[in-house]
Amino acid sequence: MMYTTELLIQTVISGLMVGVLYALMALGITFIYSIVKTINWAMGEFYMIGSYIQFVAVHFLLGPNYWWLAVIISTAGTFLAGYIIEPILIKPMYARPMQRRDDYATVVTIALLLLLRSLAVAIGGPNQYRPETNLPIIWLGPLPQEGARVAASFCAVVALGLFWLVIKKTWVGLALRATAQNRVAAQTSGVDVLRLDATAFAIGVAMAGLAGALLAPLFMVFPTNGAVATVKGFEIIVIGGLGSIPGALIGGLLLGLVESLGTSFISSPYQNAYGFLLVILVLIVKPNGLFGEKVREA
Amino acid sequence: LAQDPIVLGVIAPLSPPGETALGQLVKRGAELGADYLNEKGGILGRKVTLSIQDSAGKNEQGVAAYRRLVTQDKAVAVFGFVHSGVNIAVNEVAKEMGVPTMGTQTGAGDVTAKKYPIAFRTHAVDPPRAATWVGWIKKNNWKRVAILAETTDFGIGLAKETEKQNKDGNLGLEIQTIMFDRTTTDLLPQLLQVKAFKPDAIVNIGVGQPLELMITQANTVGLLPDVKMVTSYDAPARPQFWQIHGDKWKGVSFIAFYSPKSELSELGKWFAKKYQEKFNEPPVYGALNAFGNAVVFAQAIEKAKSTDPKAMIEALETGSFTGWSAVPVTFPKAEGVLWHNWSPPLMVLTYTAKDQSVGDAEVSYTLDK
Amino acid sequence: MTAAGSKRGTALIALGLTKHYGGLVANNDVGMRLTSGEVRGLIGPNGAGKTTFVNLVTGVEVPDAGSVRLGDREITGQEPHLIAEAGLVRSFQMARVFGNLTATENLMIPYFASGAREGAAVGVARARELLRLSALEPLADAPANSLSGGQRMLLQTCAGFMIPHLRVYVLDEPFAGINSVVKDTLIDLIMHENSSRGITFLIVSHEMEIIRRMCPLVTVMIAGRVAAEGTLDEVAAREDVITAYLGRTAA
Amino acid sequence: MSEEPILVTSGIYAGYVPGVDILRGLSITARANEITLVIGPNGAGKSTLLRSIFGFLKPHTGRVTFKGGDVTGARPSQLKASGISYVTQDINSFPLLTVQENLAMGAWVFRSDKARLNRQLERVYATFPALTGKRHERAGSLSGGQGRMLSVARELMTDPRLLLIDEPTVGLAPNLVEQVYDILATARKATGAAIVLVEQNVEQALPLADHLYLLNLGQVKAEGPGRDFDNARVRKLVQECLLG
Amino acid sequence: MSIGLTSNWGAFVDWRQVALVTVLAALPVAALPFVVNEYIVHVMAIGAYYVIMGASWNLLAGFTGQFSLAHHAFAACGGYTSGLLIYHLKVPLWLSLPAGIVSAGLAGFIIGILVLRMRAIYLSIATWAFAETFRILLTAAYDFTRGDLGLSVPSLYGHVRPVVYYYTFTIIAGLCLLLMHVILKSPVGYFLRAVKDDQMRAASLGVDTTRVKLFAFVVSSAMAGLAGVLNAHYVLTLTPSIVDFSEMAKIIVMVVIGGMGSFLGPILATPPIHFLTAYLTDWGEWSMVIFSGIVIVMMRTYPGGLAALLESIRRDRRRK
Ligand SMILES: Nc1ncnc2c1ncn2[C@@H]1O[C@H](COP(=O)(O)OP(=O)(O)OP(=O)(O)O)[C@@H](O)[C@H]1O
Ligand SMILES: Nc1ncnc2c1ncn2[C@@H]1O[C@H](COP(=O)(O)OP(=O)(O)OP(=O)(O)O)[C@@H](O)[C@H]1O
Ligand SMILES: [Mg+2]
Ligand SMILES: [Mg+2]
Repeated sequence: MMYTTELLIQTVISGLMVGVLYALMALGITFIYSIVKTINWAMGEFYMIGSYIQFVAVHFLLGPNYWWLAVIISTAGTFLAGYIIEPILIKPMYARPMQRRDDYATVVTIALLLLLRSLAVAIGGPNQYRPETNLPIIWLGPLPQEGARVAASFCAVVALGLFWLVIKKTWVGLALRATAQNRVAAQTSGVDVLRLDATAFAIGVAMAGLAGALLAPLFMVFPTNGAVATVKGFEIIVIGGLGSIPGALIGGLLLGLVESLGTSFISSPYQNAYGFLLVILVLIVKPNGLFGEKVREA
Repeated sequence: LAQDPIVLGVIAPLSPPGETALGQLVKRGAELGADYLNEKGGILGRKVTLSIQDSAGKNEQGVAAYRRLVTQDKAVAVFGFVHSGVNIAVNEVAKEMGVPTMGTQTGAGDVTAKKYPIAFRTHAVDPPRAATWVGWIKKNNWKRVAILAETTDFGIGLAKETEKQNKDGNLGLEIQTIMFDRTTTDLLPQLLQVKAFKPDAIVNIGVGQPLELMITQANTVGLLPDVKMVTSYDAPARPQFWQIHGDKWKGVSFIAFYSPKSELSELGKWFAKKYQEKFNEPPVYGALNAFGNAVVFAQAIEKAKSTDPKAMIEALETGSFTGWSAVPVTFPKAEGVLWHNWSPPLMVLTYTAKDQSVGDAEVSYTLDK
Repeated sequence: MTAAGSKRGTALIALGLTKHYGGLVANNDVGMRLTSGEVRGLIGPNGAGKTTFVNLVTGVEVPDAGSVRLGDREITGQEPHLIAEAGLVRSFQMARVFGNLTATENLMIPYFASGAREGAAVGVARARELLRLSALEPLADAPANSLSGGQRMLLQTCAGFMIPHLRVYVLDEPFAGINSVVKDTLIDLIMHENSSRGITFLIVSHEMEIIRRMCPLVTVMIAGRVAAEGTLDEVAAREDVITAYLGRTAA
Repeated sequence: MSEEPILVTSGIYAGYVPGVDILRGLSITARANEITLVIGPNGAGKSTLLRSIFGFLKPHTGRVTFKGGDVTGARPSQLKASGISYVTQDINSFPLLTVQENLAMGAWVFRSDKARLNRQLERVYATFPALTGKRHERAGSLSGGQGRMLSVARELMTDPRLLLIDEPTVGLAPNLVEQVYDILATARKATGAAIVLVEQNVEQALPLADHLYLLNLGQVKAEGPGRDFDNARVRKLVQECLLG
Repeated sequence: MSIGLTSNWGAFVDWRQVALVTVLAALPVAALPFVVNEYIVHVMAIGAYYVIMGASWNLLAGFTGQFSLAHHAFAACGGYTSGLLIYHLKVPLWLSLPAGIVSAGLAGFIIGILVLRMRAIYLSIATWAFAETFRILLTAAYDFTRGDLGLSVPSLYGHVRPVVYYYTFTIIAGLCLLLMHVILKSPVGYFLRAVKDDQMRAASLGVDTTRVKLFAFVVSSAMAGLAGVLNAHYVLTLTPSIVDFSEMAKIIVMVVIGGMGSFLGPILATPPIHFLTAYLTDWGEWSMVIFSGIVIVMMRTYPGGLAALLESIRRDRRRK
């Protein structure tokens, strides 16, 4: 393969930078899973919503200079969407006794995925859009990097750090971790789990919205753009282990690395397969993911 | 009974994972086609209705749609295909069930090369399309060419055809071919490889999102605007090109089958006007071609004076029809992929100024018949 | 009793079992020998390592050191289902039942798993009988996840008795949360299985009354080690057992 | 005795599946400074009663009043905040949190009061020395008995006005059983709490009981002051229940 | 003393009931082609395909608790094996058909081993990763599989008239259902459900959980392979898009609306749902909006699915 070291490094760096954003997706998914015990299959659709809001905000309202404000609006917008959807779809699982909760959740979120995605096709049209960006190309030594990409990964790292602080250092974080492990005990401790559910769901999807908004100028805005984001999110969850924040970050970086290297050195059409192979490998060696927790069973 | 409407069937990808953007265009064209026919008093005095079915780009769903159109909706002709795979799969069943099909935007050889009596097509097949950019590249005396193609029927066929023409014609181009999965969101690794190859020109064989992504990222890595890029179909003809790429439009050319400078038939002019009114943008090839399919089928029925499939096929094979283009449409029983095939004119267009309309784009190359 | 027991040969022998969890030694060189047909009590403070011992013996956890033999068969570190097939079965301290299976179906699982040589009908009849004894008959066809805490525990204990070739039954606090009237029935059932089929029992319990009634011999574990072995009255007189476990009034 | 009861359930009907009532018109009262003992055969509905009081189950008929106010169908979080604690029958801890974090969760309703939190932690560790050494261990690694201590301890963090406690001594070593009863007796005296104690260990619990309810099939089979009952009488009553 | 999974085979099958149901079902099923048009017959033939897919996935996920997301990939594996054997090696149909079933079963066996130690969500993600990798493989290895262009395969009977296929598919679906019924009413069926509820408890009672889980994987994936082969030789074309997640989603939706872990529910729910999707295509790009809307409303009203609905009706009747 014809390749200079410089280009190789550039490939790796850009891979890593995107990896961080997908880590955000992964964290959103495991976060929701840990609290409401539901795999949110529609996660990518919230990514899509985030990217559409970003586009509308930048293109029609704010202009490229205020992209960061648009990012905040998009994140808040998806948060709100999550906060509205949760009581309608997820809450019934807990508000009344229900058998087969998992199945209900799976089907409802898959249906939500189809609904949001096909709504986007039907309403937004199948075209691609792209929020304008005027961030300059940033030179890392001799290597050019898209400004939007650098900005996006920087924001993502900040968001991950912030999230980590909240989870580890605050009462709400403690309550979230506690509820994730034992809902009944959380309730007897006085936590209003139904409210916490909605908040957690909204925070989780807001992470997807944030990723969508940040990546919109890079990977564009179209109805199915969330599909790949979901895929990467799941891969990272497995690599990093369910519910582990550093795991998500490391998983994201690892995935970015493997994909960019595989694509460059092995074969390009299999670009998306490298991640899957990594996932399968990790699971065979460590069935609970690299950072997965093990609890006493008997 | 004679007052029953005549049903024309459309099978197009309207939902993911199909290529919904093209599906929408087909739907627009077909609907205007029916409007046109009814405005002109229908076919054989009977009203025309459409039955539009979604293939979602999946073969089996397309086949089911065909069965549905034929056995339940009693469609007398089926067109609108965008995915070659769907078209080929449908033809396998159609050759038994008898109702003719017409490929609207399906480029793979096998759509017609199997010489099924029911299989027709009005689209540029791979060889002339590849010949167009090969000709354009030769005309500019470029030597090193990078092909970036998605691993779909479309991408594979065109990439192979380009390599074949280079080899068969001893053109002496140095070609680097890189294939990628169409769900790929990041083409940076591939483009960096292309950059290392130092090409003179890049052939962009992506459909939809990857096509746009490649333009954006080629700018990032500094390939565009110095290294010229040609896209494999007329996506840049749509206004979204300007929205997405803004200032980064230079160096991009695109294959087109139609430019507003092209000569349109009377029907084509009717269509262009209505389309502009209805959708507020100039008509695009996909829509034009679907419209053309509808009116050509109508003419064939008029000629056969019946909706009997055999008679229609006979009429299609022997007649000459007016589609959207000034060039008459015929379906000769020719050899290979040219069987029952009408190809639109092919050209390479290039914008010369920002926010230009397609009509003002420069015609950089035209493929001779 | 003790003398009679030793004549009958060894049902289960554990030697030098050791298990570490991080810095903690949950079981430290634990040895125990059960004679065939004996009913042994295992007592000791919370966290002494009783459940860990049960886990090591039944293959749920693999010991860091030591060995376990069932009769003359080496079973150290074998998979739980092989150990169960060999006739060593256990119950769990936190009652485990198959929640979506009915009470009867719950009992059919061990019966089928043991080969069900006498046919399904015999098994069903046996299950009915056990459910009747444990006052669960009205719930025979209710899914197990609709049972109360005590009922689950009863159901779990009964499951072992469905196995025709049961040789050693290790019960981890089987009387926890069971009403005292039913408790007596359960004790009768255990003693009956012991005398009629010669099944060996190892019973973990914190209820000294019951241990006194059932177990001629008890083993006391403290802090991961075997601290004493003997009759309950013997061990209950020991100072270390009193301070660590019994407290002043209970003994 | 003349005090107003803190908790009254009047004629509650509740169940898990629509159409199948587990509690059938159950009425009990619990008073401050008293231990109300609830006993009955397995499956009588004792745990179901506690769940219905604490809002995990909604009675479809009947009322639950706490300190004179109607709390029927209120959410657990509201009830906890108003001074009720519920120790469930199973071990009820957060397995991946440390013991200390588990206890901190027990202080959720007064989380802003750091001094009080520390005071209560000190007290709990003094009461359950076995937990002191495990402070920074994960709750999930505890033994069965240690886990139960933790569950009880966490619910005592708030000094509840009403403590619902479901078989707290199951699986505890004999010396700890005594301790738990001591704690309950102390809690009653020191804070004047009302305690609803569900037990199978009648023998040891009976001496503590100020008032006793014997449930069967979701109804009160017998009730009266604790001193009216002894082991033999309880046994006879339960036997009657089981027979028919 | 090794315990065979086949001991007391069919111990609890009520053959009279089976016969009765067969007779009752056979009549309307056989009569259908005489009363409806050809397209509906076609839809119902494909419906029978989905019945096999749904029921066999239900065996794996609903009864054994292995929430696999690769079921559609097993069907594709069967179809592609048969199709590729014919395409490359000119193998006759009677040989390529069983080869497809065997290869799907084998694939199920291998994947079953790989995911053996994984729990719930990890197993789902891993199987889903397998499926996606398989799809990418089918797409990217286009020289061998013909990729997106589609692999043409010959028809089963030399023609594609739906009626014959309809009968073939429904009869085979019936046989599959019978087999699954027997499995579920045998000790091994009890083991499957026990493994779902509590694996460690099952093992501690002597159930060889490894073999039980593998058994479920092999049986269900072989059935998916069978369904895939049949479908391929009726639809006459294979593309990687049959491994698209939307296919799996469709199967999940069918089974869950029917009531996961119930035998009858999914079987009854599948044909109408398939029928619905077939007719919703009239709405073009809105069809999926409508479909998902219906699914959400149904799940909100009957979270337990059709099975729970039937159950509550039965309960009401008994009370009267
Ligand atoms: N998987 C594990 N990980 C970490 N520590 C463990 C694990 N299993 C047991 N322990 C520790 O080992 C010690 C012994 O536990 P074990 O459950 O055997 O006690 P026990 O004697 O059964 O107590 P109890 O009477 O309370 O049930 C405890 O301190 C416990 O915390
Ligand atoms: N989750 C549930 N779903 C359905 N029914 C249940 C459920 N939990 C309990 N039941 C039913 O309610 C009845 C009462 O159960 P409950 O747990 O209240 O009994 P209990 O008196 O606490 O018994 P124990 O002393 O064994 O704990 C049981 O017979 C059982 O059939
Ligand atoms: Mg223990
Ligand atoms: Mg209880």
